[in-house]
Amino acid sequence: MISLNFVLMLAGILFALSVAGIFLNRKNVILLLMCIELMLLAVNFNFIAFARQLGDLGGQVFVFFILTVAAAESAIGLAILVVLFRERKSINVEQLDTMKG
Amino acid sequence: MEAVVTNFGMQAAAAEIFLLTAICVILLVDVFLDDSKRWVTYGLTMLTLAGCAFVTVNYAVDARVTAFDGMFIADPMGDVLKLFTYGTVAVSLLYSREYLQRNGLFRGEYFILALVAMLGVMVMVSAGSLLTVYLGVELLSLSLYAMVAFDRDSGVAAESAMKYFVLGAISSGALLYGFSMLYGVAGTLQLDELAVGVREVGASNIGLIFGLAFVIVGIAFKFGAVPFHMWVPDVYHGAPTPVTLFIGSAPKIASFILAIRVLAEGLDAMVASWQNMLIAISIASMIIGNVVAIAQTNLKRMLAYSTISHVGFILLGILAGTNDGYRAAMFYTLTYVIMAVGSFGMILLLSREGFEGDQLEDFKGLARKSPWFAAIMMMLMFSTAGVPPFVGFWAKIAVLGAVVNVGLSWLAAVAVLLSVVGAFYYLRVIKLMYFDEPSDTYNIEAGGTIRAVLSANGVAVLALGIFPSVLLDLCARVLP
Amino acid sequence: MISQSVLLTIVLAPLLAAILAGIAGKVIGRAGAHTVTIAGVAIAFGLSAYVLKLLLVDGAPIVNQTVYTWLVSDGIRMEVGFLVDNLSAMMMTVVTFVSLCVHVYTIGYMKDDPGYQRFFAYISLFTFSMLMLVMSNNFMQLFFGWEAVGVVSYLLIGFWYTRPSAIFANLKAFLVNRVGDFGFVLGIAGVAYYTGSLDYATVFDARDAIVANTMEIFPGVEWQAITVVCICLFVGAMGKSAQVPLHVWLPDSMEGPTPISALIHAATMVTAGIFMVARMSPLFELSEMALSFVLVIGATTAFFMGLLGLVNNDIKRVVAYSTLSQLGYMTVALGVSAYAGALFHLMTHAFFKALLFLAAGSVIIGMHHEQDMRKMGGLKKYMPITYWTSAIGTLALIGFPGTSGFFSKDALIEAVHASHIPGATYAYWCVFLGVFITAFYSFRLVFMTFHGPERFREVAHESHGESNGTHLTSDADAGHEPDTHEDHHAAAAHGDHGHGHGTSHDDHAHHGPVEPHESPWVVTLPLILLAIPSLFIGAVTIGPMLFGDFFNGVLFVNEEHDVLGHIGEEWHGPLGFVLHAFQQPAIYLAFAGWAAAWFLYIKRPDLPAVIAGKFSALYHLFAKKFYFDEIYQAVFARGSVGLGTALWRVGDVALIDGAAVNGSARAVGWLSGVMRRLQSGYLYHYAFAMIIGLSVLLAWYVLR
Amino acid sequence: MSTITWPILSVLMWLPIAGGVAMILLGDKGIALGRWVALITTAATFGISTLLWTNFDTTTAAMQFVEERTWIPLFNSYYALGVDGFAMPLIVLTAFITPLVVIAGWSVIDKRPAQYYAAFLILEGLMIGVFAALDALLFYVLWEAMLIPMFIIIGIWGGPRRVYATIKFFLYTFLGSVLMLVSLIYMYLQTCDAGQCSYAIADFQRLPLGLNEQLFIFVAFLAAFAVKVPMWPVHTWLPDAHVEAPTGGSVILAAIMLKMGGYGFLRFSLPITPDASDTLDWLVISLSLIGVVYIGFVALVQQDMKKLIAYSSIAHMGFVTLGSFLTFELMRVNSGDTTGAAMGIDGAMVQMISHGLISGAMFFCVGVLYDRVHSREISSYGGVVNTMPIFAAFMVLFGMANSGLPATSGFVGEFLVILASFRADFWYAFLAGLTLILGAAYTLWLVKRVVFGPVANHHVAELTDVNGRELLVLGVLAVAVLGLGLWPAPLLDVMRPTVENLVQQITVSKL
Amino acid sequence: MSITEILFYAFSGVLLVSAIGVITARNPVHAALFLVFSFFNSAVLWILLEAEFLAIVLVLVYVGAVMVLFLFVVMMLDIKVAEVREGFTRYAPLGILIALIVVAEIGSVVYVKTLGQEVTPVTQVAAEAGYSNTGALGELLYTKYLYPFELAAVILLLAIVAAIVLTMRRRAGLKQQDVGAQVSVRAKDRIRVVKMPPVIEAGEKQS
Repeated sequence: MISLNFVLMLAGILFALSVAGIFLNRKNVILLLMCIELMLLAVNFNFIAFARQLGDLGGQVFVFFILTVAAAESAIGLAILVVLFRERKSINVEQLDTMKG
Repeated sequence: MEAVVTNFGMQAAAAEIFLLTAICVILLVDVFLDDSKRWVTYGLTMLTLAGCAFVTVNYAVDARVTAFDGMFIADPMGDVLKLFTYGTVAVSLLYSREYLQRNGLFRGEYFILALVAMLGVMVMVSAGSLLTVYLGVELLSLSLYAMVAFDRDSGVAAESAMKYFVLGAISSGALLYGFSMLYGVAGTLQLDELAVGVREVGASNIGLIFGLAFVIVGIAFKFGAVPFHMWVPDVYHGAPTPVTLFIGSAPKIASFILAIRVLAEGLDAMVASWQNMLIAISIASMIIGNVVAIAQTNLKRMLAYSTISHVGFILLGILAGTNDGYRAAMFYTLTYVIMAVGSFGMILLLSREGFEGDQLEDFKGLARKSPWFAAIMMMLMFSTAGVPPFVGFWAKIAVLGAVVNVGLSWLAAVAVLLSVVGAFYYLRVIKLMYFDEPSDTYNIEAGGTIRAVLSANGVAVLALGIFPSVLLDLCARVLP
Repeated sequence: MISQSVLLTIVLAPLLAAILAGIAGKVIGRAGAHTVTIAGVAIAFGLSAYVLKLLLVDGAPIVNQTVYTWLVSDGIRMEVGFLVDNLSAMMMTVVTFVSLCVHVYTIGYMKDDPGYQRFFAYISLFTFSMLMLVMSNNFMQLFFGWEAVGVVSYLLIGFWYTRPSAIFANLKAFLVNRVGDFGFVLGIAGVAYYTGSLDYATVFDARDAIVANTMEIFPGVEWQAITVVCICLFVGAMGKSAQVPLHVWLPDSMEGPTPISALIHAATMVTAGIFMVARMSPLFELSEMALSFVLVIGATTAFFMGLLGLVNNDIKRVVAYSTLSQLGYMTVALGVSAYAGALFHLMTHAFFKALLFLAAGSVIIGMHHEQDMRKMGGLKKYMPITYWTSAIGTLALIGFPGTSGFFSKDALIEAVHASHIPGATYAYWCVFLGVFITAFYSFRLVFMTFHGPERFREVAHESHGESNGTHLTSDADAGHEPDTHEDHHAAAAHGDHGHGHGTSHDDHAHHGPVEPHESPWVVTLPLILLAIPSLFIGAVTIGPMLFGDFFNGVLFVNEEHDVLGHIGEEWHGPLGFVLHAFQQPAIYLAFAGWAAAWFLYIKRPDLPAVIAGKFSALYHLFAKKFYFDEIYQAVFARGSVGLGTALWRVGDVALIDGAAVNGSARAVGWLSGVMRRLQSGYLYHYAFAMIIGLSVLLAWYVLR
Repeated sequence: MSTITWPILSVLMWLPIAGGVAMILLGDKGIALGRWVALITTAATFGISTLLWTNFDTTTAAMQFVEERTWIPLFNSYYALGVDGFAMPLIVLTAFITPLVVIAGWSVIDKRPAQYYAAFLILEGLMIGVFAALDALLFYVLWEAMLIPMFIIIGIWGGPRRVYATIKFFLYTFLGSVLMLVSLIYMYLQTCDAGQCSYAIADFQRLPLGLNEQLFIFVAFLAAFAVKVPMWPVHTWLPDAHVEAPTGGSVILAAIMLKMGGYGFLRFSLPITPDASDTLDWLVISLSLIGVVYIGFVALVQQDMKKLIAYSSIAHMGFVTLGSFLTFELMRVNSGDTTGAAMGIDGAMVQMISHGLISGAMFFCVGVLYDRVHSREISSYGGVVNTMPIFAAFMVLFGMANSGLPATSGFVGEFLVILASFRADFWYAFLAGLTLILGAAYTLWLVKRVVFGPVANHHVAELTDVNGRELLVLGVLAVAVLGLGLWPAPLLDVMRPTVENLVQQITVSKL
Repeated sequence: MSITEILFYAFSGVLLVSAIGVITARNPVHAALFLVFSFFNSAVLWILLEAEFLAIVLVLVYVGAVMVLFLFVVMMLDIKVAEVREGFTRYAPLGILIALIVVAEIGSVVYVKTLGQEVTPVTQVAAEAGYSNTGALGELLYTKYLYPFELAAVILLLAIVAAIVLTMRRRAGLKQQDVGAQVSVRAKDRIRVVKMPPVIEAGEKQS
């Protein structure tokens, strides 16, 4: 039997990894988007594990919606990325600093 | 397994359904319009808002009604907030029209995005389940991301959109993570069942508190509270002014309802936990917001920090954890929205071809050029600073009362002291308008609509300040 | 019966005249101004005399009545009212009489002054104030009159407001007086505290309540409340009556026109302190300590201030120091509980000192506003009336037997001699030696002014800058450099003489040789009028006032302090008193002083310079007036300004405003600058902040 | 009882505000008419305010002319107005001073005159409202709202450092009063616990409060009122604000706004927190005495006329706070006997009214000079009497009044307070009495340097004496100053029941 | 330890490794591929967790659509790979620290302070025969979750609108085909016959 705690831990590590990824990545915005996908994946793990734990499909439904939204989100994110690239000819995170203070 | 459709109760969601239909219609109509006929879209949007208001009023409920198997809640508070949202969106679009036309942003999609964002707000207002909360949040957020980047020729807009997007996604992730924990521990997504579940499990359950912390991060981010506020200045600054205006107004209502629905309704048993968390966040927000605003030279950016500090105040009301507090926070939110709409409206009023009007310097000597609008801006600034007899004061006193009532007088004291720090930069705006000489000779070019609406907006700040009961009683009635 | 309307008329007639002359001065013109004010004062004098007559001859009852209630606070009723008994009636008469003389005199003295109407308004106002003071039946009104005379004095000293020395002097006078008033107010507050009233009658009835109390002003030291109250009250008297160490304003007050020197700074206002202490005799009698204090202060003033008259060359200042000294005499009398003696001397002094001042003024007119005695001499033949009247005044002042001054002063010395309260011996020697000094400087004045060579013809321009009235003779000047501070304002005063005089400016602007002349009748008439009482009033009134029942029921003297009663046992009428005086040493001292003055200033005019050279340290001490002005200037004036500057610059500007107020503003600004840097613009910093925030929330709330 | 059946206080409060709004609508183009509107409005206000005095019932401490309307039901806050012996004289004073300010600015203000008058008129209404408010929330709203017109007045029509001064003024006073808001809210909630939620000041006064609560509330009030009065060491906004404000602004500031602090002590601090006042009276008294002495010395060395008068205001207001807080020390020293307490409070009140007249007059005097020479430096003047004799007479008169000369109003309050403080402690009276010397020193030294002496420069030589308008203002003030000095009894009579009632109130412990 | 568990741990390990790969990859393309790999692993794990439908959706929708979109954008945007990793190592310790802190916090909640839940599931969802995860989800989606389902549709619509409005540009000077115009064109609109007299220049002859 797969223990709930193990799945939660797995999701937790995934979450931590995505967080670290967001912080570590200082060059490429697109990698940030990927880290966000990773984060959502971690959340999905949680939901699925809990759904199984509770014997309730609500969690799985939620994951279904997360996947849907994540897809839409990626689309918009990438669209913004494209706009940004057109304007700046770069998607370097370190160059996104024209506004500060 | 047979599906039994029991409780759809669609008429509770009549406004949402109407709006969605209207969005589709506008989307279709807009495709067949060329640029010179774009006012049709604009007009339809306004009609839609009016229609929404009509439908909402028509289907207004006296007490809490659930629909869609508990996914949807209609209650008087929701109705009021929705009506307010329509009004806010309408006013902000009225303010924005000239700017949008001037800058080539007057396109159908702008209105579609705005309406979808509004739909998001409405969904959140009526959310009965963590799932609908989430979908509402995303509807709103995704629209806003797109709106921020709407001016495709602006590098700063794209940059701020990117920041907003990435940070927003992280916060959504955190929110979801929190939801997943709540779901896992309490075993349900329904907010009303969640409240019951939390009581069964016990409010001190570590899993719940763990999830709560993530939820708080998500809520704080949507509010723009410290330390999850970093997007606020950059987005306010970088976005086209109409979008800033939009972000600065209606979504605040959404943030408020998010906190109310999730914390006050779903997690009411855990008030002790989230109260502590919110106290820290609230104080930090008031400090950062008020202090850093002083150093700003860009009015949009300054107002962004001002927003952060006001969020601290709204959170004060929420963290009180009493109906008094929620009512105060609601009142605060609504008044803040009125003031924010007016303040950003002033920037739009000043803007003209090739001139954004968002630098503080641009307000120099306004009292000479236009005594009336300088007076309006002065009232808005004093109101925002919380000086009586303007409505901002009553917002402040309401939340302070709520906080003192739960034995947190020290917090109230801290809050008022910080509000004095904040008064400084509002005064600076007034100083620029009244005590300095104009640096150019341009006059205000804005058209009659914006002048009229903005005047009404300013007068409302004063009128509501003298007769605050109008709004206070409304809040009291829907949040007894 | 004395009706209230009479009393009100006495008070209000000068006031209305003053208002009329002051506000409508332009309209009614010069003649109108002096007419109306003289009329006002004349009415006051006439009615005062009438009142005095009613009291003395017709035996009218003492009046103690309220005019109106000023205010009622916390049960204490403060009223404006009149207490007219023999004492106040005597004072009223003296004041209005001298005032009337001065009014008339002023017509001549101020003839050419552009501020003519203003001057009359002031002196009429002064008369009103002084009447309010003496007629008061309560402390509040007393203080009102007290301050009002101070203000008029202020206005009059600074009458020639363009002269820097004058406006310096009037400020100084007011401030020094205020120091006294400060004590006075504390005294009144004490009275109100212990008796719950400010009404004389009630207070005196309740005086036992004060005696019963002690107060601890400094921790651990219990003082008798009555002593504290009396000393506080007396501090007020010290200010007004120019007792050491609050005497410094009086010589400077000579910057004012001479008529007011006569009226205010000799005859009336300065005696207010004496009057007040006498009025308070029921209180003072209860504290021997306070009386000793009064005695010592008075004695010191009497002797040491007289010394200063020896070396001064300004005719008015010599008289001023003489006034100081005489005030000291009166104070000494108060100190030995010879209140009647003090009042008696007050009265006689009022006449002869007013006379001396007016005579000096007459000389000044005759000398075309020259005040330096070194530039006078031999005026006797030019100004006979002035000479003879001032000779009478001088004789009265030194106590020449038979003159009014003789009676008052001799009685006073006797009284001191008879007293046994602590300090009496010191006081006796002071007043005793003071007789010699008085005689010496008085005749020095007479000789330098009216006798000897006519020095005004030889005056040269170079002495201009040094003719500041602080040197014994002009020869002595060569030996030492002029003192810069004192010279500064005195010289400036001198140089500015002409300004205030407007039209007469050209007459004497160059201080060239002048031709003295006798003054007009408006000037000499008052001299004569004053000379009469100076000669005779003492002999007439000594009986009832000192040894009779004139002051019965007004003054209170404890049995063991009753020195006058002691002397009165040997009283055999004025003649007997004169004869008795020749058995006493004092009178011989007076003659010795006269003789010494004659020797030094008529016989051997070269000697003073030699003596000054021999005793140069002492001479300087006198010339510098014991350095009081310098010390006060350094300690109080500069000290206050220094303290004020320090408090302002350091306290307000640097600490409160700089550090606390602007400092916190700056701190917030700095913080703002620092914190805005957190908003670095970098996405990963933003994300980092969020993550940190999340971690902290988790750590704080989850892991604890 | 009062015979007036119409809402006189509302009229007094709203008439000037309506006038102010009318001025704004008239604008600078209609200023010729506008000036008369302003004058007539303020004069009418004063006229009506005298009805308050004549119809005032001097036998009761109860509120009179009471009006009450529901305002904010949610907070149980009422639009409640009423006056007692404290408020009424201050309202009359306010109504008295404002027309003079209008007259004084008649032809002097050429920059945006309509707004200038509007600001003053609105300010007047608000100030009257503050004194008349019976509801703490209404009081607070008006109290804060008052800052706005004053902020504008100093900021627009002020001197060269006006921006610094006005922002300092605003933030200082704002900072002081926000804590008061918290304590008002706190007390409101306490009344809720007691059964009936209320913001009525009277209910606050009846509220039983523990010592610690009282201490916190007291400190919060102290912060608000001490800044306003102002007391050392939170006084530094005042010199700056005064120096930079236009003449009218200085006058209103000194004459009326400062009184709000003193009024606040009497209306709030003492009756609401008697035990805390008892515990902390040493603080207030020490600060007052420091204020009197310290500020006296500081005033001595000022080079700027307005600054000097501003500092003198601080010193004089020290008497107000001293007099107000003597009660407790008196009770302690005289073992429960409160004799003298009423006198201290009487003195404080009289001092407020009198200082309103005198400092107003002094600032008018400076304004008269400033309008001609455009300098406030003492050193720019000298020998003004030579060219402006009538003015000089007034200046000397007011200078004397400022230094507390008997027969002027300046004497009455100081005298009463000194008398009362002697009962408490010799040294209180001693230090307070020093003002006799210091007050005279700085005022008369100012007079000496400005008014007397030879003509100092060509500016002074070219001065012209006061015109009819200025003469009117100064004359009216002089009459008031002398009148109050010669016969203060009516004023004392008006407030006696109120004072006695207050003493009774504060001597009963709430614990 | 059952086969399920072994499989689970194995795939979990691989998942973590590939996740680490995502955040450390030098090349965005590699990162994307690592992400795809993570998704595949996740799908397997989800099947083990009895969420078959979601596992399939993950592969189909995510890997099939979203990740392709990612790759597409990565390719399109032409990013220099070299600079991507600059500064990475500098911040690595901090990043690892953060990650460890978060992991520690999560771990402490999950393991040290147990969640207060039974470690084993209460009920087995797939207990009955004929149970279809897809079917069950479907039923829920169209009944109970109808409202969210509609909202999800709106979100997708929104994404379409937003993506189009942001990226579709009509550039100035962009030449577009107008079919109608092409069809309706006539010869005389295109060709004009001009008669020109011959001109012979002098220089030409000589050469």
